[in-house]
Amino acid sequence: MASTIRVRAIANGDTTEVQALIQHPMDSGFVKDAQGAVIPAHFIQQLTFEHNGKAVFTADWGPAVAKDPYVKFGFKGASKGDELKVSWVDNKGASDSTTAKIQ
Amino acid sequence: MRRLVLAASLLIAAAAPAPAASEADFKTAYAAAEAAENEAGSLRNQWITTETTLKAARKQADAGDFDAATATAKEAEALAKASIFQATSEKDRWKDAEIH
Amino acid sequence: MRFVLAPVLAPVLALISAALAAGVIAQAAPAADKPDPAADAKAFRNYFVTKFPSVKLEDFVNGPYSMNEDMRKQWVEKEEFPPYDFALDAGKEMFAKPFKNGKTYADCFENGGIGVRQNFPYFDAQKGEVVTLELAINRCREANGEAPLSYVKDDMASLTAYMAYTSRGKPFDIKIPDDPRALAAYENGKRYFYTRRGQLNFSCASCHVQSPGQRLRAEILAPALGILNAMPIYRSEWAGMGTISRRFITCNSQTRAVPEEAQSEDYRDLEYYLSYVSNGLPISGPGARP
Amino acid sequence: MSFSIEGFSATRRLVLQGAGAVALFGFGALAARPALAAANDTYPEAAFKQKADKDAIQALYGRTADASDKVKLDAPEIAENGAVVPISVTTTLENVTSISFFVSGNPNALAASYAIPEGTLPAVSNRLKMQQTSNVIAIVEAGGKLYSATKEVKVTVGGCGG
Repeated sequence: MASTIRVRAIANGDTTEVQALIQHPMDSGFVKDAQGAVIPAHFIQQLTFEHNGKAVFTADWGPAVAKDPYVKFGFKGASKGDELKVSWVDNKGASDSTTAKIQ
Repeated sequence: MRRLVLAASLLIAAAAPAPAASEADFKTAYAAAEAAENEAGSLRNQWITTETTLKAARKQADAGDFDAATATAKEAEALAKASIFQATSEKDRWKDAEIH
Repeated sequence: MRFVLAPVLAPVLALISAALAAGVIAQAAPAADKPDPAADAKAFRNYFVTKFPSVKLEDFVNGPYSMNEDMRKQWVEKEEFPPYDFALDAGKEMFAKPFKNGKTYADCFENGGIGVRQNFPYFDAQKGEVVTLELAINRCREANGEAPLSYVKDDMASLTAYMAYTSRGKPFDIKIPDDPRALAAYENGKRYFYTRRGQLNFSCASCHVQSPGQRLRAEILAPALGILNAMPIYRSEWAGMGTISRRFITCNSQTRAVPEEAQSEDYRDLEYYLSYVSNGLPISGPGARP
Repeated sequence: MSFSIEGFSATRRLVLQGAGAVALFGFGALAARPALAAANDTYPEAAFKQKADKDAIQALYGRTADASDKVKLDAPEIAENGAVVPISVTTTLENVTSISFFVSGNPNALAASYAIPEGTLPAVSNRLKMQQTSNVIAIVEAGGKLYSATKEVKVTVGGCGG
């Protein structure tokens, strides 16, 4: 199965700009389906980016993060060709991870 | 303008009579509403509101409230007729709105 | 009780009638005997270009984002990593995957289906009907022994997203052959576009010709010129992808008109009309919309 | 009778009202408490459960924030759709350790909180959900202190746009 994670990490001098898009319903638990039943909350709680085994960015998310969440940040100290590991875990215990090459 | 159309619907609905209605009254009213809605369907111009009002009438009848069901069916008929009227009057009038 | 209703109804209908008459835009010229699509398209484009002199012609395909700075900024941010990205990849994969008989979508389309979105819909002289991209996709599937896809979202939206993507920048090139049936289909699409329907008594044109750029609650109405170029779209309102059929159905529902079936004759003719009058404007799909 | 003239988004509003009612259940109903991934901090469950922004900030940081013009919050005047509101923050403050986003009008105010270790730039963009028109608050934690920026974002959904 295709990864749920899209990452774009581009090194520009000393700074690497990272954008990620993750496929996830991010159900808030406040919305009802067509039959009027509440769709249970289902959302990513934690998202981590690691470079050389060090966490460079950690997100704690609640259900108010939009569906198919997106995040953008930047960090220093990486160079082209380095690997960036991205992983998430949701409130139901599901998880996914991927490794992207910094471009 | 759509306010007027809506107001018109309300007027019609308000005209529905109050005295106790029987199941037969409901059936007559419902059949008339359904016939009008089918006619609107043949003109491909049904309104969602008519559909939901018809459904509401059936529900009231199922609950044995024929007063309400009859009134609602009449309201549905009026809505269906308004949609028929809309389709008929738009038959050529749309050309007036065209960009030239 | 019906006798009570009749006298009440008459004045009410007269009221509606007056209301309808009052709302008519009086820029009418007498209708030509024979439809003249080329003249229509010219007038159509001219109307929007004159109404929005600061909008570049090719920018109309960006719908509400061509009309409002604040909206545009949100869109540009979204496009950095667009929400249709997943559908696009899924569509690419689906497009390449052979059917059970070994054939692929590429076998059904000119140029292997790459860069052809701008030619749809077209008039099929043999069948005497308008063929949209969605219809062609399902006919391709059926000809190869596969079940048709839903016309409104999911797989169909992913496939058309991919096919639109390979056609980005190519101008709409819709042809109306000099065939009375093609002209009739075009004319029917135009009729559908300008005809008021639903309890709210709106036509497509009420919103997308007379009021583009204006806010209807939070949303900025898109101009009809180029309105299909970005299809299919990821719509935040849907929290997902949708096809042209889905958008038509939603528009109808919003005016409280009972929608037609996806890919009904009216809808296909409407798409034919709207695409034709946007000839020359580039395909920009898939798109992201509120 | 439902002949609301404001009809366009009546249904939608009803749905939202329903959603508000459901909010009473809070997240107590959440079935599984996940084993957190190998992250270097724990998930601030309690802060995410708070309803009001003040309480959420208190639960997350244990203190209050001061407004600062060094925190630049970028959010639209009017959200094109409350389901996806692009919001970002940047700051010229030094020694930033975390950045958090709160939406005052949501059932639970805390939306997202980001740890900013040394070497990571103090700037984040993300997309949040907003249930209604309200303030969005960005908090930057720097040098052990809290700095905030607030902006109102209007949210109205519905209509025949698009």
